[in-house]
Amino acid sequence: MPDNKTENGTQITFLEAIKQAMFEEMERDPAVVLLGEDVGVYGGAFKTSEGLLERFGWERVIDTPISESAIIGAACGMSYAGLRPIAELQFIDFIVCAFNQITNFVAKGHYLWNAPAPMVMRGPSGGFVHGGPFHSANPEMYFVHTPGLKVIYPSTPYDAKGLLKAAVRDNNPVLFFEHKFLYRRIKGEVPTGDYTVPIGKAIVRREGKHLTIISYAAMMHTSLEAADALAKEGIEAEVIDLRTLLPLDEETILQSVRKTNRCLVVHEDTKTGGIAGEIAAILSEKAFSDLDGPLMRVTALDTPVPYSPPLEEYFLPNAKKVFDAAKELARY
Amino acid sequence: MPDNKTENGTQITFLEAIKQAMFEEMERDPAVVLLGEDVGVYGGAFKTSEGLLERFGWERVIDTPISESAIIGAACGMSYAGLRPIAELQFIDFIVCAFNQITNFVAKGHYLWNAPAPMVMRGPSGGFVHGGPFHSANPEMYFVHTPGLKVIYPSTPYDAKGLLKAAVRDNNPVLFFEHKFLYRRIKGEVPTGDYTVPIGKAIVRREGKHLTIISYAAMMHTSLEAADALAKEGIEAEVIDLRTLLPLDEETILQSVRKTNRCLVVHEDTKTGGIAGEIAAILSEKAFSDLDGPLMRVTALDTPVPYSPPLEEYFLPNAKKVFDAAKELARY
Amino acid sequence: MKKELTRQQYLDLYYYMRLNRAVEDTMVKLFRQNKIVGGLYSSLGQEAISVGSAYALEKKDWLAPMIRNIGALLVKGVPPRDVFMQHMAKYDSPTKGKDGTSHFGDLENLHIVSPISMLGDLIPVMAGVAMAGRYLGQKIVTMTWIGDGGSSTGVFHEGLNFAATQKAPFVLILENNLWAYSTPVKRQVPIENLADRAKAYGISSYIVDGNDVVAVYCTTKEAVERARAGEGPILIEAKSFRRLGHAQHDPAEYVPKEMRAYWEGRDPIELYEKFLMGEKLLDAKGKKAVEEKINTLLDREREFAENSPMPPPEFASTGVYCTGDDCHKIQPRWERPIAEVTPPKSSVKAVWTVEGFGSGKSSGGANAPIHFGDTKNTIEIPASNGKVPGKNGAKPRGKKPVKVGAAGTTGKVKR
Amino acid sequence: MKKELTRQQYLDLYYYMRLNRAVEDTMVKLFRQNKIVGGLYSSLGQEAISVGSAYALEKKDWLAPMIRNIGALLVKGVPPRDVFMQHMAKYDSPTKGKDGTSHFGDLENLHIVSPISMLGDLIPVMAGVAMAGRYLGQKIVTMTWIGDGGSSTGVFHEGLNFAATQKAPFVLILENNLWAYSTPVKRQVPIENLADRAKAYGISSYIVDGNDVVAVYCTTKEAVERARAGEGPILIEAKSFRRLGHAQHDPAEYVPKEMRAYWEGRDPIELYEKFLMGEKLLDAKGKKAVEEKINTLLDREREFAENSPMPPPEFASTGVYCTGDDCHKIQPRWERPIAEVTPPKSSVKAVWTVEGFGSGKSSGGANAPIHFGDTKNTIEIPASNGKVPGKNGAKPRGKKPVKVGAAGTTGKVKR
Ligand SMILES: Cc1ncc(C[n+]2csc(CCOP(=O)(O)OP(=O)(O)O)c2C)c(N)n1
Ligand SMILES: Cc1ncc(C[n+]2csc(CCOP(=O)(O)OP(=O)(O)O)c2C)c(N)n1
Ligand SMILES: [Mg+2]
Ligand SMILES: [Mg+2]
Repeated sequence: MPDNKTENGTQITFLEAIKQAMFEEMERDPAVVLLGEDVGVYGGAFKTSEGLLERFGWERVIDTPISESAIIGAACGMSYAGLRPIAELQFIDFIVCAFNQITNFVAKGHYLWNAPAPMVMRGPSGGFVHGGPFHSANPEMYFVHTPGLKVIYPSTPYDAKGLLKAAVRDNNPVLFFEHKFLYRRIKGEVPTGDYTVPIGKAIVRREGKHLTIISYAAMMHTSLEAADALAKEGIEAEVIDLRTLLPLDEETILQSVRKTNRCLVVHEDTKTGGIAGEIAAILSEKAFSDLDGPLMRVTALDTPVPYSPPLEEYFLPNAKKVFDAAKELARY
Repeated sequence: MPDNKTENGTQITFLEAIKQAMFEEMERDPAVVLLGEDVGVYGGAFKTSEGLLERFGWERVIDTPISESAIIGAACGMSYAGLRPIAELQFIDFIVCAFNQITNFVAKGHYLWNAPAPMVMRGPSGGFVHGGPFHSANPEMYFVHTPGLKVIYPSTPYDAKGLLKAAVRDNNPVLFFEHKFLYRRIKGEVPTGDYTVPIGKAIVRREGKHLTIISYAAMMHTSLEAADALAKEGIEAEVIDLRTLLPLDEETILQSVRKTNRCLVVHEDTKTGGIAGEIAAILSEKAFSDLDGPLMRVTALDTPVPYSPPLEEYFLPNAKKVFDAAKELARY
Repeated sequence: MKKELTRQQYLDLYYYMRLNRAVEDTMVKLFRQNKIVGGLYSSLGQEAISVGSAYALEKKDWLAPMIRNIGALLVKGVPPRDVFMQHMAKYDSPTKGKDGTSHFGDLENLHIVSPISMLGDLIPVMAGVAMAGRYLGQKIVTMTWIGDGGSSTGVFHEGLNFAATQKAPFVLILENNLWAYSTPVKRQVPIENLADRAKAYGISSYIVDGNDVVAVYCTTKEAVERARAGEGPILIEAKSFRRLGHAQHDPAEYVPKEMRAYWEGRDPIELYEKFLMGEKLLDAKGKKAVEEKINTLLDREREFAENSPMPPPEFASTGVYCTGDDCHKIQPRWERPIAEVTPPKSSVKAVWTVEGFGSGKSSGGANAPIHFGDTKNTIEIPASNGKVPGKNGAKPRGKKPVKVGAAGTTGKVKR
Repeated sequence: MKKELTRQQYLDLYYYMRLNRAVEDTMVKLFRQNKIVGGLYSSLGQEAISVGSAYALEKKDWLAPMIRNIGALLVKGVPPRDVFMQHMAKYDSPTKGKDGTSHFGDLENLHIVSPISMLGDLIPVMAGVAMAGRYLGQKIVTMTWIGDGGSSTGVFHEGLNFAATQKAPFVLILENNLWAYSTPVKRQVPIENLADRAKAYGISSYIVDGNDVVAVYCTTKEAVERARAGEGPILIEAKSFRRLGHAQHDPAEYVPKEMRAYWEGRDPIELYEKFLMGEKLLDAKGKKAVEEKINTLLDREREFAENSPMPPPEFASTGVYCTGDDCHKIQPRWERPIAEVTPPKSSVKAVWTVEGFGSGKSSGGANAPIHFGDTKNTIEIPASNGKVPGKNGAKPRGKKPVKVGAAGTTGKVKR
């Protein structure tokens, strides 16, 4: 995919944005290193680290054994000595193999003994590519429910690059999910120079007044698609891209919902215990009287991710489901 | 602690209820086995399995190495061959060391390849005993957010015994959390004979009309205490004990809230991503017009569990906080 | 252990290797026709391992395959159509489209446990099946496979260690194909022979040429019988090479050419054919007959698979829980008196005795010598038992022992 | 390795062992007075391990203690008051009451990493510190401890294997005290010498009498210097015995009396005292002086600790994140030219060469021989290289080798 220069920057893919962010951060700061399975010679299962070994060498781009707990643990130890490691999970599904290290060691260190662990844990997530039950995970809520972590899930190349850079520079452990469906399908403009996108800030992707659709990652695009269709029927949806799930940007959410008085949350994650619930509670607590209709959810089914295309399609949310829910909500 | 016979049964502690459930199920069915760290000769770190080895022998009460993934994995394998293993986690905090086995292997088996895994994973959970950040966990939401599991968190000896027996007989993998603060502090009556309590059914512990307090486990008792205090001020709180968190008994919740029109959720788990959010979403979707006031939450802080008593006390919810929140809610 | 095979056994091994390869060749074609859903893994050049090891199992034994063990599934009795349909995510497949690749199982009849993608997880699971089988008196053995790369997972260690402490009748085949995705084994595992992992668990191990199907079979057969006899788990390292990339998408350019060339010259099927011909167990006609049999079979199987429908979308929402009375058909198959494991016979003294473990033996008596180790000295003392401290030097060990003793207390004092 | 110690070193070891025991004795008293929050673990009888191993480290080296390594903390420079206050959950404690027991650390000055309760997790973490130290050119060694029981965790395996592939300068002390809570080591780990776990990673190991402080020191010293010199991680098994229960609440009735009696007769402090007196390094007067010094110190430290306030409740809500500019004070301390790890000098050819790994050496050159293994033959072939298949029998290995070869293809055909 050739990169297209534009007036203010360059059109690049989501995947290229990730690669550039790592490249530029490693270039900027020798404390930044990358470790994970097949990240070196192979350049990563999705080629997000292609070229990094060539440029930064064997000490900074480390091919590891298949040992997720060791990868996360070692990254944490490196961060204690002043480095800023990026740990790659080959698929984000394998992050649960390091669950104890992340939730007990990494997440709690600063609170308990004042040990900052500036490290990024990143990997390809999400469905839509027939990866099946073990290669399509959206594990964000496990970590949103773990105090001490930051959780990022971007939807555009601009944000992916800017947020990954911000994550590397952050003094806390950050989980960074890269929706693999977006890797090569989404292109966008990024500035030529260095920039970061602040962690913890949502963004309004589309202004509207009839209802607020809150989403992130791949579902962001689905929501925008639905919003376009809704507009044709005279329903103007405001679309919010959360970008960071923890800490959650309550302000942007509340501001929008206080305007539109209706809220629909769309997530690819399964329903029960998904982030829509947390948003429902926040709205209830802080915008109860502003709501003219119920908070509604469009999410994946409460099942594992099935393999066969018709099953996966049925399992996943889509623009039609978002459209239908939004129409129903707009009637309140 | 001597057991007191009453007219219809016996007064026993929460801990005794757990022990009796395991004893009776092993007595009833030779397919039931117990495995875990120090469950045999020592009778378990909290003595919940005291006497089981003496009675059922080395083949059925298995002291394992310190290998949580192996314990869960082996239990799953045993269940495939027709057994009904009970796997003990010495403290429930260590369950995250088997997170991958549980969420990927055990939870998904029936959906994916029709393999039922009748097994119980149980252990002592919760705070209030100065166990600190690694011995006070309430990890329920990690599993409530994992399709394929059942999650039980009882508050009384009667329920603990009846639900544990039901869990052993259930054909699905069941997580069974035992709040360690209740072990020796709570006594209650259990029937003399065999009985089970249905999984997936909440119970109204106290009737009321002004608001509904939803809770479970240790917080159940806190909520009842608060309800007593509220009653003195003329506020009649209906108190619901969820007992099972997954599948959640929406019916009982909705029925109550439709009556009281106000809902307060109290959980010891940390706030963000806790089950209150899920309940908020359900109420929003299914009882929006019934709500006269916002869903409110009284929960632990969004931090690890601190060690020092004043910190832990501040971290945890208590009857005063429940009382205050309920009073505020009742004003709507 | 048998030192000789019957003619039929020799030919079975040949048939299954050919079948294994033909099934995978067919799938490559289906892949190129975009009929395969998701990735396609290959065991090209490793067929001798899957076939030779699974062939050593009895019908009642259990196995759990990994991604490169389609050969083992075929030997165990899975029809090729099931393999095709799994990879095509069809409704008639064993998982009805819920999962793909070789992720399927059959608890009731073939005794196959489905893998998940996370490497190593099957090890404690199959140890558990083995323990349950022994508990029920079934005298079964369980088997699974792990890659050189997968042997670095934590669960490999936990599972094998637990199996060893329990003397579970479990055989683990460590398929060392020199690569884990793009990373050579040398960079993942700092030992020459991966069979040495067994030393951490005090269990027996074998190293076998993974391209020699008879060697794999005979070795595994011996291991299976030793496990069945109560010797505990056994680890077999089968040395071979992954001839293609990690999956279809991977051209594997990271593999040195000389290495690939070497192994292409040692194709397990070609080598075995030469052997069979030399021993007059096979001739050109026989070979042709096998080919025709397989072609006919696979044409039919592929056709069936291709004609199978995709699952209906709503099927996605079913089956999360096992519900209803008949969702759980697995009853424990007792092959020993239940009375042995129920009170009063099951009663024991709950102490660690000085002579040994608990009462020394399982409550099941000789029937189930379940626990590790001899029952002699439990009072453990360091090697230096009774000696004056300071005389007890450390013993440097490992591959680079240094000759200096550490008996500092007997050294001179620097004054 | 030094073969002799200075008088001061001999006496230091004695002082720290005494201090270790006195600190723990004081805490038992505090526990009985209900002044300790939570459980209290004891290293009674194991002091020689903590003290002897930590004493082998230099100031710049890093360690991470487990629950029975208060001695190591004292040697590293932690004042007893910190230990007391941690256990009393006071506001002046290193964690200000957020955590208790020996769960605290000090990244900047003492280079101590705090443990968490989950056993084994420190192993990859300290491997990571070791890798970072080498990357920064610091020539540090890192150390942590693990129990016999903890050696069965998956993360032990992952961490040590990763450290070995990276040749990380890391020393792991495996404290085999024969029990893991109520379970004897024999039932958790099916090998006689836990040092054999090292064989799974191709690293060196030692077995040392854990009740002989000089042996522990000398052995560890040697290991530390070998690790520092680039030989990779080293595992030391120190054999000893847990004299008290798992924690204060546990009377440990499951321990056979004879076993306890044996070890009570081998108290490491008493044995060392006898040695020192025999060597005229200590006399009654010297002993008394040490006692008085420790008593005075601990009285003061205990008093300070008792007078420290409990933390203010609201403190619970602070510190989840590192925020503000000065929350992260750890700057990478470079002790090599940064240019070595930045382009263009860092550039390499991203291939696995036939001669070895990547370009054979790290981009840092001789300064950082970071990777495992020699750089000779990367084309790996099985032991049977080139031979006719069928002639390559499996080699039965392990502790119960069976004499039967598995060279089936050369066997007779049963007809
Ligand atoms: C726990 C875990 N981490 C990562 C992966 C991703 N992954 C799948 S296969 C593979 C390489 C496996 O190598 P090996 O075990 O040697 O098996 P082989 O592919 O050579 O048969 C990796 C890294 C995984 N499946 N599981
Ligand atoms: C992963 C994990 N599982 C269980 C426990 C509970 N636990 C704490 S200490 C202990 C026994 C440890 O034995 P060992 O490693 O031999 O150390 P020792 O107590 O003998 O020093 C157990 C089971 C734990 N801390 N971590
Ligand atoms: Mg491999
Ligand atoms: Mg121990």
